Amino acid sequence: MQTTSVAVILPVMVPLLLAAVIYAVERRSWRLRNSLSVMAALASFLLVVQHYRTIMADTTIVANFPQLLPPLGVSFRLDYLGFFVATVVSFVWLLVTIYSTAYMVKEHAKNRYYPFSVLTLAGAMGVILSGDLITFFLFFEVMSLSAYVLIIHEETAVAMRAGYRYLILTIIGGLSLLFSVIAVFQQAGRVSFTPGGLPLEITALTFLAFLGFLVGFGIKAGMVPLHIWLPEAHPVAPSPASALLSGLMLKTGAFGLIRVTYQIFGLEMMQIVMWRDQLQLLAAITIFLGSAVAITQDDIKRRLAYSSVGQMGYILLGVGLLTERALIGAIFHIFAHAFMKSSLFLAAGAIIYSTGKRRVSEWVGLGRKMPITMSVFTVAALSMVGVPPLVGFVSKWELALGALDAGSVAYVLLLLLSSLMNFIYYFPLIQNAFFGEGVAHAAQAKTRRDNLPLAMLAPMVALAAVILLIDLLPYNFALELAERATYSLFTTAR
Amino acid sequence: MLSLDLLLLVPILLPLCGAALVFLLRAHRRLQEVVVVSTAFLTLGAVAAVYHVNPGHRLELIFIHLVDFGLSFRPTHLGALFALISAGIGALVSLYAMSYMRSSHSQTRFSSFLLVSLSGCLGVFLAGDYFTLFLFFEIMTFAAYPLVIHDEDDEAMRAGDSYLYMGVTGGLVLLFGILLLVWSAGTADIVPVLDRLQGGAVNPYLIAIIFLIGFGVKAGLIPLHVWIPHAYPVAPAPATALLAGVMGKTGFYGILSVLAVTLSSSLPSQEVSALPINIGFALIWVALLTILGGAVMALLQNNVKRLLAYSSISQMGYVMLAVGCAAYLGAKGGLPYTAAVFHAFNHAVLKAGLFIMMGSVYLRTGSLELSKLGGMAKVLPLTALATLVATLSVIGVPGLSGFGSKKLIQYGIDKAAAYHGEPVLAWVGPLFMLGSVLTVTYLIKLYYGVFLGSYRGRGFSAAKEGSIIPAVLAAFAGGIVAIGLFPERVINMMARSATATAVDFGMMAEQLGAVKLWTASSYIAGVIPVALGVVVFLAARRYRFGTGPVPCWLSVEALLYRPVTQGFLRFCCNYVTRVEGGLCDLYDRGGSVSHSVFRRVKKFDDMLGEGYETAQRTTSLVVEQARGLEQGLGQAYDSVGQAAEDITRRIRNEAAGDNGAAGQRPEMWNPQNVTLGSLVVAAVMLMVLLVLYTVGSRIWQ
Amino acid sequence: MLNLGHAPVLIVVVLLLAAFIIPLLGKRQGVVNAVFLGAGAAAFIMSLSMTMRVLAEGTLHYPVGGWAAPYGIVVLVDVFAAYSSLVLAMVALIISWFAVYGPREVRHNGVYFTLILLLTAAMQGMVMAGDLFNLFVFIEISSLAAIAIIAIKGTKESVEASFRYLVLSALGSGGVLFSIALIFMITGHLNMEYIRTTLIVTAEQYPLNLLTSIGLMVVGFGVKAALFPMHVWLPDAHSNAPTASSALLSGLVVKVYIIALMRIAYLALGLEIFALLPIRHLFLALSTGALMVGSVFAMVQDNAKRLLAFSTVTQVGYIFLGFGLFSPRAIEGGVLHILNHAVMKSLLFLAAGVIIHQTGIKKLSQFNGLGRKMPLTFAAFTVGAMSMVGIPGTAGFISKLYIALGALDADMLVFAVLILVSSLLNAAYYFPIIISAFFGKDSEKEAVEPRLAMLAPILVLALMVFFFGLFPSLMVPLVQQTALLFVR
Amino acid sequence: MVIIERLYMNIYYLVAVILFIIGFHTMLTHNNLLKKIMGMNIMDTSLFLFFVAIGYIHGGQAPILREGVMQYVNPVPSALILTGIVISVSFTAFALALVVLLHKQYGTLDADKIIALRSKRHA
Repeated sequence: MQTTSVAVILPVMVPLLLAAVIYAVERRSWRLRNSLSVMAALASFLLVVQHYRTIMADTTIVANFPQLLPPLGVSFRLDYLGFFVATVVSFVWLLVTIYSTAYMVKEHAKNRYYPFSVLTLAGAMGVILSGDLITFFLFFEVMSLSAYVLIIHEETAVAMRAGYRYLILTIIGGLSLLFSVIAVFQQAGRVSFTPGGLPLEITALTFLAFLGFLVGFGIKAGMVPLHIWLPEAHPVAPSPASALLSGLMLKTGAFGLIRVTYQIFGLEMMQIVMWRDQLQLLAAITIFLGSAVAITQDDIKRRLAYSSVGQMGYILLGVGLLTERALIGAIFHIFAHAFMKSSLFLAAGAIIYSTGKRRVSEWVGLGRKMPITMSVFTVAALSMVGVPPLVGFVSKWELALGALDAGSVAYVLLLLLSSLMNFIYYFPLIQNAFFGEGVAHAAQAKTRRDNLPLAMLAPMVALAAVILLIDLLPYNFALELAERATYSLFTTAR
Repeated sequence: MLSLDLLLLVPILLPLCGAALVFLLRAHRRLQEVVVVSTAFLTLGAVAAVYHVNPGHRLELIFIHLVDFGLSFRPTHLGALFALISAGIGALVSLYAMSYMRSSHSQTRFSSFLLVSLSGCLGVFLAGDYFTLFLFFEIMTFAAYPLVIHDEDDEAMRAGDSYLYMGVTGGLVLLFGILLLVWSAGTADIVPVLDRLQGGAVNPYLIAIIFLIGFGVKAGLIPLHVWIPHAYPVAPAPATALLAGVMGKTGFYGILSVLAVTLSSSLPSQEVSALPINIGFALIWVALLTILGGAVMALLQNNVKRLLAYSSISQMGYVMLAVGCAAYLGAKGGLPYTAAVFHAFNHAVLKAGLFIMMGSVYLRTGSLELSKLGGMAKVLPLTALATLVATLSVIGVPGLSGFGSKKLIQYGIDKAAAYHGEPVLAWVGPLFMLGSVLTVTYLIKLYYGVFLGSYRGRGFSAAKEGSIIPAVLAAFAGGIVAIGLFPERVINMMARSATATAVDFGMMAEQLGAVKLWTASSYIAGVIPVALGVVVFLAARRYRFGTGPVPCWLSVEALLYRPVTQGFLRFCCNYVTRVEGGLCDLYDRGGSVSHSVFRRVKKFDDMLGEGYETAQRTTSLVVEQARGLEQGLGQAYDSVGQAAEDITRRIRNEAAGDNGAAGQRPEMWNPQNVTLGSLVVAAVMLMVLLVLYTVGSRIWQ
Repeated sequence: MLNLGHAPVLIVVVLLLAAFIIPLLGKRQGVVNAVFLGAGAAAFIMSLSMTMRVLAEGTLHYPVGGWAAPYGIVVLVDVFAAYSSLVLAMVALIISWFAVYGPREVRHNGVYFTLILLLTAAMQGMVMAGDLFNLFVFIEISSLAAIAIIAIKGTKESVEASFRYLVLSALGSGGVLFSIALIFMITGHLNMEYIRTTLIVTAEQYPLNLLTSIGLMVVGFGVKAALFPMHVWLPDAHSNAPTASSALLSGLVVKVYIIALMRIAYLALGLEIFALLPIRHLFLALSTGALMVGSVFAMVQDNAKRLLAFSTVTQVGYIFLGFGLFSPRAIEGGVLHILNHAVMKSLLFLAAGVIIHQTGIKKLSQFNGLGRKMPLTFAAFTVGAMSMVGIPGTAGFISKLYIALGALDADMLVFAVLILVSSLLNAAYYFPIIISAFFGKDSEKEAVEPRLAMLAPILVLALMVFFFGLFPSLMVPLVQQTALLFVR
Repeated sequence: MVIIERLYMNIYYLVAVILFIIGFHTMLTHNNLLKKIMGMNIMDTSLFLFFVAIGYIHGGQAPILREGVMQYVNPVPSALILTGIVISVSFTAFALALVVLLHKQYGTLDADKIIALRSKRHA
């Protein structure tokens, strides 16, 4: 079923407009600025969630604006997949924005941070709610470019260099996306996301288009060997921005890949032409390399960034395996990783905020000083490792089963190996923080526990609570939505 | 509607709630202790209720939506039995811990995680499918970590690392097995699925081996045991008791479920599969290795707890041996099955008891090195007595608990050796005997070293035992004696648990009927190893064997795990990082290459300018040359014209003389062939070229 | 009331009249400004109404003075002409506003306005001319005026650059005139439509004349439109002119010659003949060079205006590429790029001019930190730059998209890739400027936002960049019909 | 003889082309600015000649309606050339003005020297 409703564009437009409003008012009142920023994310979230009933009634909401950007036309679309990812993104964005209102107090150029954060939100929501490739591309660029401002926020030489690298790669990615969009349009005459894929011939051009998508989305999603901007950019950005980048923005790459795989090329084509093999291989390399390099990093944010690379590999693998369960795993991991990585970055940010310690080896005894923060960190880290009742386990489980469905035991082993590696790089941190001889020593120094503002603590705890509890709810709507999204992608494919 | 099934949740949630309560009450020591102990005992009560209800009314509790795959609790009789044992040991341990840990730091952490691990263990035993089992397995693994590293010194942290890395790896291997099982059998329930696995995409042997490895880590099968001798000694005595008494059993329980339930056929009419037989055969040898290896290593130890840790490994080898026999015998394996369960039960009680007793010693002396102990019998008579009982029981002296189970295992071995006519199995009996001898030896070493002789330490701590510790010790000793005195009852209980599983052990009653425990021959059979053990001990003492440090080449860890792990990490750190660095390099180089390309293009720009200039110069040159050529041509034309005139004149002259040659005029260049248009065009084209080449003339560059 | 039926001529006449009135007004600055802007506005309104009419009624033939073709002079307004006229009038009006209220770089505003009006009038005449000789006359006028508005700055560099421009422009004019003469020689007509009907018959008799003629025409217009590698005059000329002139030159003047060439191509020669010759491939080859080399040249510049001038070379390459690909979509892209580039390049030049005026800094390497002091100006500059790079949502993206689509339509994948690579190169020289401006270390230079009147045209242009980026559908009917003219 | 006749018939065109090339060459290759302007004029002149030649018919009369005259010269080119001359003159005038300005500012009319002066100033 399909209904047309312009309400679909509201989650995009409201932040877009609010970004302008924030820019206008921020010089007058910082309170207004902060609350408007939070409002933007909240509004986005509510405007998405209000469609819950409609969506769950198997209805896709669309809004078409063919007069924009002819001959392609702009269109928006809210289906299961979009709804799920949009909800996740806007919700985490809301929490991170609340967090940042406290975190950013110590930073400079706050007046620049907030409008661009909200603008990036608008871009991300636009990406998720877009109904065709050109709209997708449009908002993709908006998001990427405004994220640049978040990355170089510190404006140090390192940040500028990282930002430049990000920018160049982003532009290359954008251009290869554009190329693919053009190629698809030339072949099929339209670029809207169509259940079951567009009628494309298997030609060299189609393959080039696929490669273009792979490069474009791969750069954003941090796929090896296109990931090199990621470990540079994340450490230099302010922690809330890292959380947004790593937790949410990377997902748009994977999201795009899902859209393209299932709704542009279509399942049948992907199965015939064996492009999935390349995708799988790249994903496997990504998983391994990300996890392995993370072990060697001492800067906490770099370690988390490499961990993101590895985790994005899971999602890419889930997309590339082309089985239902693998896709459920991938979509669910979008959700899971968004929450886990955001809370990890927020916790790391809180620690840097109150102690200034960026190096992993310096985290001795932090568990005593900041028990709540470190608990959040621990919960998220264990979830990354895939400890059962936590959210990270479920996606791994589904992914592994999907890999088995595709007949590749090797990928299951890889997943497990990567889990072990996750454990190897997260555990020493937790261990240092809570246990060991140094801890008792550190505990003697009387400090107030978790000397953090509520606006920083609450979002972290909320994220951790979701990680901890969502699988224990009697009705796991996240998984339900991921499953429905997958089935909708698959059933229409047949 | 409250259903009886909800009873299953109580033993799992109660300790969790207790843990939370302990955490909240961290300011009130006394209250905390009360909460811990009462929680443990309430849990025991709940488990007892479950055990009581279960045979008649098969309890079942399923939560479809929890954690993706759904959680289910459906304890088998065996599971309920082990849950009962675990809860019992847990209760005693918590009671003991209150007194033992009183002067320690971080009591809150210890107590709460003790309860959480207990909950995890109970969850494992009560789980209805592997998925749930795995979930609680992991909870248990992680929750026990703070118990292991409680002392937080370097040694403890290292041991904790070893414990946790092994545990996590084992967990992941287990997960792999579960995944394969779920995928090929379509269900994770603990039900017979062998017929579904056969002919599937995954080799059932693979699944079986993976499960063995996964659970084997917890059970301490050699060569997967390496964490045990690290973790047991450093943990506080109550924690060790829990680890050895309860957690080790989860591994055993898992292996038993896999071999006896999952990898058995649900269709009795079908051909007996070779898989359990082969796996059982292999397991027998692994178990023998574990028995002997553990015993030898125990003999070499000089630290009491480490000795007990190896002893624990060795004893689990006995259990596994019985399991192997049971699998090997298939449907006729009722007896070894019972033996395995019985011995596991015994071992749980004995090892927990022994660790607790040694804890008491430690409380007084502050050391557990054999070289610093001795003569404790005078100081701690009750402890010495309890330890004696426990030790003798482990040795297998008739009238104590270990006797019955060992006897049963021996029967099982005999049956297995006879069953398929595998001649190699004839060696199992003697090797088993050797194991027993070694056991006796190291236990004598232990008891002699600790309680007899004279004290070699520096004095005693002032800590008072209080009244709780003796009570707990007494409870353990009493239990051991009670079981030893009435083994048939216990055996029947165990046998019931065996029959209650899905496997049909047809000849169970018959087999058990044939077992004669209280005969003279069995007494003698029980005494022989003791005698041999004493001899060996004396010999070893004479030659001072096993008092020095343990040779490092005996350590599997040093031989296998450490190189592999370090190799892998080195691979990660060096090569992958180098690859990563190479990638970054590549990009940077790409950047610099494009920069240099740009520079080249810039140079091209300059060259373009020069090119224009050269072209212009060339044009001038060409014009000059053309002018020269023109002049030359003009001269040539002139001379040609001159010559032509000459010729014409001559021809005319000749024609005047000779008319015959008039028609043969030479073919000459015909100007009519050249149109004016083409001349114009040629000129214009030249001009176009000129335009192209001289547009940016030298001046205007 | 004006009778807008005469709009085609009135546009030119009004502009010319205003041009001649202004010197008579002397030093009354207010009146001069009013006349100047009024003429521009009137031209814009008439152009708009004319466009509407063309869209509604089809091609307009307006015989000047009532003399019908082939003897009389005919103004021929088809969709392309109407579109071009609209673009010219619109952008010229905004630049005129800037010329009035922007930084004062010329001694005699009156003379300057006259020249601008002359230039605009000539350009309007050029795009609407129905016969070749009129076209030529307008070309000459516009060349002269264009040279003059460079030289009027009076600095050494500008005079020198304008003289160079003059020489090459004269060369181009010579070529064009020669080619017109050759065509006249073949056909005996100057009216473009009559030329075509005659040419169908006579082309085969005089193939070489025709070839020469077309070659000369391409070279002649190529020099004037700065087609690579005949662009050598452009960087100096555009960077040394007053700001408004630079914007006019880069935004409009260069393109008007392309329009003229294209009009001759489809009106006078007929596409059959055009298609016979390798002109298309010449265009493709040269525009490839322009795309690559222009960007790279721009990359190594440190002078802001020179950079923009080199960027123009690239962008002209885009337009030629669109025509060279010759698939409908590519032509639509090329035609759209005329508008889009006019808007964004004017924007960039005006913004650069304002920056230079407010700070005195011409070197890009000293732009660091200025973005924070002049946020609006630099935001507008950023918008223009993004459009140049082809960020979606901006005007530049649309035309690039169309041209790339056209490349695929024409089965020339390599050009689609080429466009993307060139976009990357554009990004590589525009983004560092923006980054250093907004995030670089503060320079000691004091800088403030200019007054609103000066800023207004820049902001309007920035909005237009977004507007045409998001609603190109407004222009699409015109553009599509234009493409039909070509591919008919 | 035929070629001479043909040359004679097309003598105007030929001369026009030759003049054009001379003008072109002068404009591009001569350093002196004044000579450039001269070249420009030569080029223009050649084009005028060419145009008029196109319209000229052997034996044709001025296009004024009179009795007994059957052949007229095509009046259009001549008319156009009038405009062309005007343009040429204005171009020349303008160019000369610029030359004066340049001479004032650089003190030379040699293009090479102007370039040298300019780049010196830049450096």
